[in-house]
Amino acid sequence: MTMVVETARLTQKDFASSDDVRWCPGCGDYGILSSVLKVLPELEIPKENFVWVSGIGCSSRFPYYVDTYGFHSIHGRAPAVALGVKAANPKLSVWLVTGDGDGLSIGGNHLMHCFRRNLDVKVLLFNNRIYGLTKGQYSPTSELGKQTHSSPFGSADRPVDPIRFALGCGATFVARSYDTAGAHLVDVLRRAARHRGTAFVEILQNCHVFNDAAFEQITNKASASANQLRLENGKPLVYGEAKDKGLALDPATLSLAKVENVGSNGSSKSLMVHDESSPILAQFLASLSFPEYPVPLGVLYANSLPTYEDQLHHLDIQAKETARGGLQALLKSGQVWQVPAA
Amino acid sequence: MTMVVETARLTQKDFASSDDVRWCPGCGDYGILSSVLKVLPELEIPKENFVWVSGIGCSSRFPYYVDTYGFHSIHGRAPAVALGVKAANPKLSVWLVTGDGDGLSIGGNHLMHCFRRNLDVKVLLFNNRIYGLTKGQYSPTSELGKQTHSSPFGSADRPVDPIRFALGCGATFVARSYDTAGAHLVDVLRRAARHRGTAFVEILQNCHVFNDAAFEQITNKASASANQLRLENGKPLVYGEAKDKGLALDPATLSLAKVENVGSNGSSKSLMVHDESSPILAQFLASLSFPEYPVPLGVLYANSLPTYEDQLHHLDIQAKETARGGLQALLKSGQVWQVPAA
Amino acid sequence: MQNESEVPSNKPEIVVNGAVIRFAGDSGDGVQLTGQRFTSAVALAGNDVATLPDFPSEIRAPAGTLYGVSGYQLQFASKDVFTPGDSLDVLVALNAAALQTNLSDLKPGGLLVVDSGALGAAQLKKAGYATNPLEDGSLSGYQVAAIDISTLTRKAVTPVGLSTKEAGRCKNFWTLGLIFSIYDRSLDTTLSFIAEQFKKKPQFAEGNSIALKAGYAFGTASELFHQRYRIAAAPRNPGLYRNIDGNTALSYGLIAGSVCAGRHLVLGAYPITPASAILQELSKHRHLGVTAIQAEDEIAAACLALGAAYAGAVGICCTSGPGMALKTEAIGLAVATELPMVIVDVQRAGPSTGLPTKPEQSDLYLAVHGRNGEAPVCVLAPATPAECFTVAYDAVRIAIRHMTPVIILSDAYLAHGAEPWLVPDVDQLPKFEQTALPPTELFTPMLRNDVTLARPWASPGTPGYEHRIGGLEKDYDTGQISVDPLNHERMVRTRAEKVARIADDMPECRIEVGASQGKLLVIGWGSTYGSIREAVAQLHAKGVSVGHLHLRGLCPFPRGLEAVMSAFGKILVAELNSGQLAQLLRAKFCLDIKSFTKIQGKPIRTDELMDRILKESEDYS
Amino acid sequence: MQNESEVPSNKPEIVVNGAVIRFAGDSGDGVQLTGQRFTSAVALAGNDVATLPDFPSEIRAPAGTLYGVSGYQLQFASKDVFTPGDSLDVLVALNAAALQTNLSDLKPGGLLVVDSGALGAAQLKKAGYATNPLEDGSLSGYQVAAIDISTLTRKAVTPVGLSTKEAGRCKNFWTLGLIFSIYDRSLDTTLSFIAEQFKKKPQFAEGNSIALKAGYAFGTASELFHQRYRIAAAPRNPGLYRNIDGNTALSYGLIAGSVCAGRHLVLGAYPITPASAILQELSKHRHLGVTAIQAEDEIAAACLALGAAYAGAVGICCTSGPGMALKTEAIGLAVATELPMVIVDVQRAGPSTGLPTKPEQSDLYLAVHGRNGEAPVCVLAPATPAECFTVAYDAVRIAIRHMTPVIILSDAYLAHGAEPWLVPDVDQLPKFEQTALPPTELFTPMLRNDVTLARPWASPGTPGYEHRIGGLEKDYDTGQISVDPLNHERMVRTRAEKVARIADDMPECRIEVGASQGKLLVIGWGSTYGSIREAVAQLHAKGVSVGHLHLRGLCPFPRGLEAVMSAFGKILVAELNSGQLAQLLRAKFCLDIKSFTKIQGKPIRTDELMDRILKESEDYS
Ligand SMILES: Cc1ncc(C[n+]2csc(CCOP(=O)(O)OP(=O)(O)O)c2C)c(N)n1
Ligand SMILES: Cc1ncc(C[n+]2csc(CCOP(=O)(O)OP(=O)(O)O)c2C)c(N)n1
Ligand code: SF4
Ligand code: SF4
Ligand SMILES: [Mg+2]
Ligand SMILES: [Mg+2]
Repeated sequence: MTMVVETARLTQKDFASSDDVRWCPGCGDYGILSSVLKVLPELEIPKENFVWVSGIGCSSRFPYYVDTYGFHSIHGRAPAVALGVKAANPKLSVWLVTGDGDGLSIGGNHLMHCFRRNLDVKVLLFNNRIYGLTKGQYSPTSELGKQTHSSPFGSADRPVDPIRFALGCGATFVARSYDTAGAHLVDVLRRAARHRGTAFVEILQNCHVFNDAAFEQITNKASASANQLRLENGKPLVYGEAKDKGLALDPATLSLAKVENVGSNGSSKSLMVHDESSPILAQFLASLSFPEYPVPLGVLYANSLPTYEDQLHHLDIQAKETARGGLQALLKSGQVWQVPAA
Repeated sequence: MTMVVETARLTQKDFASSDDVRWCPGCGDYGILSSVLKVLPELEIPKENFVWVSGIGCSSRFPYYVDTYGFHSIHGRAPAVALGVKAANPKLSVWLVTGDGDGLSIGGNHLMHCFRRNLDVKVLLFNNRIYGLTKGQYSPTSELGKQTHSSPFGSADRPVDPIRFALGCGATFVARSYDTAGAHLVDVLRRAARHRGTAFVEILQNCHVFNDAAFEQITNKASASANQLRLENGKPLVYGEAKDKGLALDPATLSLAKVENVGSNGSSKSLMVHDESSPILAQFLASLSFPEYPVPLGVLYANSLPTYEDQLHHLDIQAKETARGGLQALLKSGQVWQVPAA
Repeated sequence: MQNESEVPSNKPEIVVNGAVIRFAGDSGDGVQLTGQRFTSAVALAGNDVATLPDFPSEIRAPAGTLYGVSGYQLQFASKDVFTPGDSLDVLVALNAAALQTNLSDLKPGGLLVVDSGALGAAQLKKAGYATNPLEDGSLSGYQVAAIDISTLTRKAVTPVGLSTKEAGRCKNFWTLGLIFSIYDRSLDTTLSFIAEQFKKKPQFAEGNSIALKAGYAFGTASELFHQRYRIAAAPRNPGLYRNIDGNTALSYGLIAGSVCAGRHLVLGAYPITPASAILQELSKHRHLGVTAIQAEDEIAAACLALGAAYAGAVGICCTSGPGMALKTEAIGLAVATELPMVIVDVQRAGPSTGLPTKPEQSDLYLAVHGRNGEAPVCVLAPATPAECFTVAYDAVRIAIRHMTPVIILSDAYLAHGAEPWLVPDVDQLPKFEQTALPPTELFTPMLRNDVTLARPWASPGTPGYEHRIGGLEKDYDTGQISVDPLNHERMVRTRAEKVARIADDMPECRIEVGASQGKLLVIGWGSTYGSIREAVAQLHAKGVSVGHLHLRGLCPFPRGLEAVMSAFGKILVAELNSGQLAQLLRAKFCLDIKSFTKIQGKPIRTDELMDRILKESEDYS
Repeated sequence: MQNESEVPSNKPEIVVNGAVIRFAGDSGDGVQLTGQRFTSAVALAGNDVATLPDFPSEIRAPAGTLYGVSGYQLQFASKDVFTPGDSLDVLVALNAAALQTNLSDLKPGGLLVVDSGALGAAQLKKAGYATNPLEDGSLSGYQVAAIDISTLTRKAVTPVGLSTKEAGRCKNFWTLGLIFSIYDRSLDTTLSFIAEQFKKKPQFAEGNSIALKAGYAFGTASELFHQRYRIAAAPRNPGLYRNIDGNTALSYGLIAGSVCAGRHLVLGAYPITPASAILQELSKHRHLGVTAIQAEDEIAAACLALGAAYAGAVGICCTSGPGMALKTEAIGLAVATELPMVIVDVQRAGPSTGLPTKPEQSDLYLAVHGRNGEAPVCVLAPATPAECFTVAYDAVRIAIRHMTPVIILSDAYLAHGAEPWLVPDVDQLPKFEQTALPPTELFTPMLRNDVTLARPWASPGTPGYEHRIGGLEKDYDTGQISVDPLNHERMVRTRAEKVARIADDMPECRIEVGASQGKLLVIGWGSTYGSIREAVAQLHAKGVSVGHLHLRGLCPFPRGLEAVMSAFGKILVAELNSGQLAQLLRAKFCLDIKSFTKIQGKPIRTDELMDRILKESEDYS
């Protein structure tokens, strides 16, 4: 019999920084922090190789609470900062935290380019459908007509959907969970961590102070099962307390139709089966509108493509083939002439 | 018999400005200009109510060549400038010209927000897959691996697809044509002009100097019919010289499958019929990859939704209900007190 | 109706000229509201008042932490008041952390009101106290009123049926009632405020009203307070008054400007502390022709304001430091296209994100110099909260008359500070001049007005004036794109001259207070007005040869500035930065100007400036 | 092998010291290439040379238009040359528009070579000529060589089988051959260049070679030219030389810096004229540890450079005015986080889009003052194309040693101008100092080096130094977020002092040429070096009491500046803007400094500056 001696593993405690957590009591961000702290030690990455990068917002305070390297940058620019970090040192595990304002209002362009490049970073977007840090103005994910400090007569802006946006920009991993989802959130974060390339996770988050209960219907225990469509790859799309409701393709209308009493009448074989690798299915899922349909949670789409880092590595190979020596060689390249000593 | 006396209509000439056109000889922009000049007089909008807004780039020189109001702004910001123009005067007909760099690199975020707001402007994106004005660097639509001045070993950035991006951002009208398409381009522009809300038109454009023949396979007479999928609402998806090829839904793989010998074997009834109002069909079309599939041209998606201007108007109604008098009333609102004359 | 709690007290009443009070407590304690209500009450009673709110950037910092303390200071008096005061007559500390961070500002012998119910062991520890200050003698230099406000409030409010937590939230009104009793104020306006504010939550309305009255009754009855203070109304010009803070005044000024110009106002703004309130205020007034758009970022905000200006509206954007930095390129386009646009920068402490809720005057360089190329713009700065109205109005007027972007530099202190304001009569506001369009045949986009050098404002929708404009250099005569070398120089110099001529449109420079010639001239700009004025006035009254000049125009400088300066032997610029105005003045006038600087995210104190003035005066002799 | 076309000529040979030549033609005429090849040839032959390329912002402006004219001017000589020359000895005009726009710069009696084949009626009309200048006597003041270059080229090249259009494109090499013959130069290096350049298109290689030789032969044989000129090699220090333009030199300097620092270089850049060439150059050298990323915009470029700096690489970004404006906020973050980052601004004429291809020095204010809050950075400026190498290298060195962003101000003239460069020996480059990390137990992110005040550069991946950083104000001791008032002031002053101490790391100020004390000191910075030096040297040689000081450090100013200035009675700053450096110096030193300004998108001419110097000297006496 061999004895397995466990080497000292990192624990959750190792990743909790000593900073006072400065979110409001009751903020959903606490739940996300605790799920993140559960996942990090599992990844078997040395502490010093993690970098948490954020923009500005309540959500963007996140890096202070994780005892790794961290960069609390400026509003909306975290993806750009992260690109630089990875370009300097591709072996780092870089995690971005952004908000619905930080990531989709001022920072939308950088997020788009991050997605299309497939930079190998994890992007956690805390969507509370409000500007928290600036005290309650509407955000790009706020509902049309929402009354806030900056929209006393209701917002005139149609919201953007983070998931559809990410898919439209060519993101290779797109998932959704919520602040208090516990094991579900941990699972999704774990999947994101393992994805090579940009992993986008929308996390529905409750802003207790300025937009309380925005996701109540989805997240509260009583209505959760009716309103959540929990996705599992290879499994049919079912929901409801007894998993007795499902979704099936209606080719005539090119949409997903609801099927009741799944299982009892054996209709489950006609149900749509989740396939993470299908970009079109992801679109079907992304366009389900709540509350008519349940909200898809889990990994909507995952596809393995070369990362930006892979491409850079490829350039290195190309460059080496044509490389013409070191620095001195460079300086004296081109047409040169020697002036002899007089 | 009644005599119909035509009132003096505007003609193409009325819209051509006297400025020297400063594009390179052979540039695709000339063809676009001439199609635009054909459409404008048709719209029966007084000249002074047109505003052409652009960013910076070869394409963005466009406003100088149309004898209406025009604003050649700064790189990437045309959608924001246009938002201001429309907010100040919603009855203006505002047209944006942007490039693949202007609109999708530096200006991507503004375009996204323009789409989601459904601002009633027409957006013409001249996609030449290169930076023209700065003399030949790769753009966000350049192919992966493309060698340019700024990517001597090939570009490391996966391109973004303008159409998929627009759909992901919630654009309500999405179409595609090309510089030398003549009547097709004129048709698409006409449709865009009539759409209420943001009308996005990707125009494939040849940069003769820095990216010549980028769309040769699609646009040249010889291969055009094989490589173009010309969309017509309510008509089946067919292509090829004899319209003998088509596309049909494959529900198993959730994709469009090619069908050969359409018509001869009657298979045309199984073909997918174009439906501009289907967001999912638009996604199917947008994900067809060339050269395996033909390139969809025409209106991929059109959906009538309230415009941003409609929403503002709605706010006006709300505001009027609660309005509390004029300026003087505002100034003396709140808790006031009178200091009597001594 | 006389409130039953406002029983006539039999305590002796002492007449004083004024008082400085600070309310301090946890962010959740409602300190800002308390301060605002007190300010409102004393102003309504005819006192002059100046305020200094100070709060953390955390939304709800964890309870009891030092960085979570929120404060609201005010000075009110029977004479004109220019600052919120240096040191406190009364400190109200609603928890241990507030006591810890604020005590040093209380005058020796001053009144300390402290909630003893919030000084539990854990709270004291969090606030860094090893021992209970109520017991260790460390408060012996003050007049201490330790009251278990938490418990008293809860008890008073319980009958209404609020939960313990909800009842605790009424603590601020209890405290307010107490202070009202000490300063012998009526509760009426506060009670009607409560009724209005909690219209939809009658339980809260009742709880807060009861708490207010209970605090008042406690103050009247308690032996802790031996006397009441009476502060008479300040003499004032007749008219209708209201309290106003800088952000509101600024918003009103912008609206008034656009209404009087007969133009729509289009605001492009992106929320940012401490400027968000302007966006929020302007959003309310669509019926006055105001369209306030929350843009996707500050660049879009500036560009949309500019687009709106092109289309004939008054284009406005408002922001603070980091957002201002982002507008740099767009403001350059406004310079090149010569369109009327007003950019408001409510300054906060930098660099970068800095101290987001604290005032500083360190964006002056950015406003005056922060653009690529030669890109002069007009820069104005209001001196007091109420003056934000005047300056904003003027900014709109100048932008339109001179066809130029105008930057207004406010700051976090002006933004939140409040003072009584004589409501202007709309018909008496300065009139707008707008150059009429030339006949279409003579029109070019760059045809300039002889007096102002302003170009014509021809907007889309106007037949016959179709033209193109942009950021490329334009021909002086035709307005077409031009790369001609001499034309470029001419255009650069013309744009500069256009801005320089705005000085003709500003009031001449004049001394605010003190000597108009003599040893020392103290120059200030923006929110330091009150401190400088007070310091100079006090010393001048004592015979020191010192005068105070305050600049509202920072670019161009007002006419007569050189003459005023030359009447003094020495010049000292006092500002909340490293000496930015001093450097600009030195550059322009080549005078050896001295700097008083403070970069602490706090206003200048009168006493510290007085010390410096005395020192400079001594050095001088 | 002696080329058959290079037949020994029997024309008289005149020895001259130097010459100023300008090639001018349509954008499509290949004028830039002609100029570059001529420069290369004369430099290889040992002449000193300075160049001035000048081209329109249109890619291919419509043929024959005035705004479509492209020019390339150079001065080459048997002695040191500092400017491309004021007026031309030789003007080569390849079309009517080029003749129209360039003739006024030709010296009276100078040689005009004009392609008479490009002076057709339509072309003349487009160029604004009512009559043919060859016939109307308007060229009588010059030595005119009207040659039908178009036809002669086509004829020479036809045998190779090129199309008429392609044959026409060889015109520039024909012209080059002609000028080579006049200045008696060998064709060898040009022929090998052609062979290399058109390796993949042998027909073009042959066509251009034939054209070159034909032009040479024509020049030798033609009676139009009565003599040849000989310009001897300039005396030079021994060593290996090459020609280099400013953008290339700057790129090499950055690479050399990062290689010598033992760090990766990460460039974030977004294309913009005239800075794109730096992005393009750096993209070629991945094998030297360079990652050049074309970012989505300038904000991303700056942020990624900063992210890279955080992660231990040298973070660089390069841009021009409008892009610089966009980086304002990100540079503020670099100041707050105290990370080593180099920002290159290749200035062009503004404001806004301005004149995108023309030089100007009008971003100085933006570089020094253009950030929100108190945000000082180091600002450096190279004086010549070759010096771009040194300054870029130094910028990397200073950024790392002092842990600060450094801005380099180049301009369109330096960017494209070229000069011979003594290739440095890599082993002789200044060494890098990098403060070692303290032991982990002592580490805080803000622990400062006593000498430089630099904080430690601890990068992700290094165990034990995990820390968080950002744009909020930090505690001086712990590096944690702090809102303490005195701490903020201390941090602001410390960051300023850190930048001020960089002066200890720069060479002391010294006079470039002329008097080191006396009546007038002319101060310059950046690309005006040559003009100022030349003007001062010429007048000083004539006995005028004038000296030239050139600043490489604009923030901080170099040590000893005050001393140098105080040795002169009067100071004149010459710059390509409205007087920005003059204002900064006035502000700092409180001296009544005068300005020579020029804002025409063109370098200063030696003669115009000499006039002003004389005037100032007269006024003085
Ligand atoms: C350039 C700039 N503009 C604006 C701000 C102000 N600001 C800080 S956070 C924020 C939005 C926060 O919303 P979100 O990203 O949704 O984060 P949350 O606070 O809701 O987590 C804004 C507008 C800033 N700091 N910098
Ligand atoms: C802020 C800013 N950055 C960069 C530039 C330089 N620039 C001008 S146009 C352009 C890109 C042009 O590409 P595209 O939008 O595709 O237009 P095209 O010229 O191809 O029509 C760039 C990078 C600029 N003018 N302003
Ligand atoms: S304001 Fe909202 S999002 Fe921010 S910390 Fe408080 S509860 Fe959380
Ligand atoms: S560079 Fe290309 S896109 Fe620009 S004008 Fe020339 S051909 Fe057209
Ligand atoms: Mg949010
Ligand atoms: Mg392009």
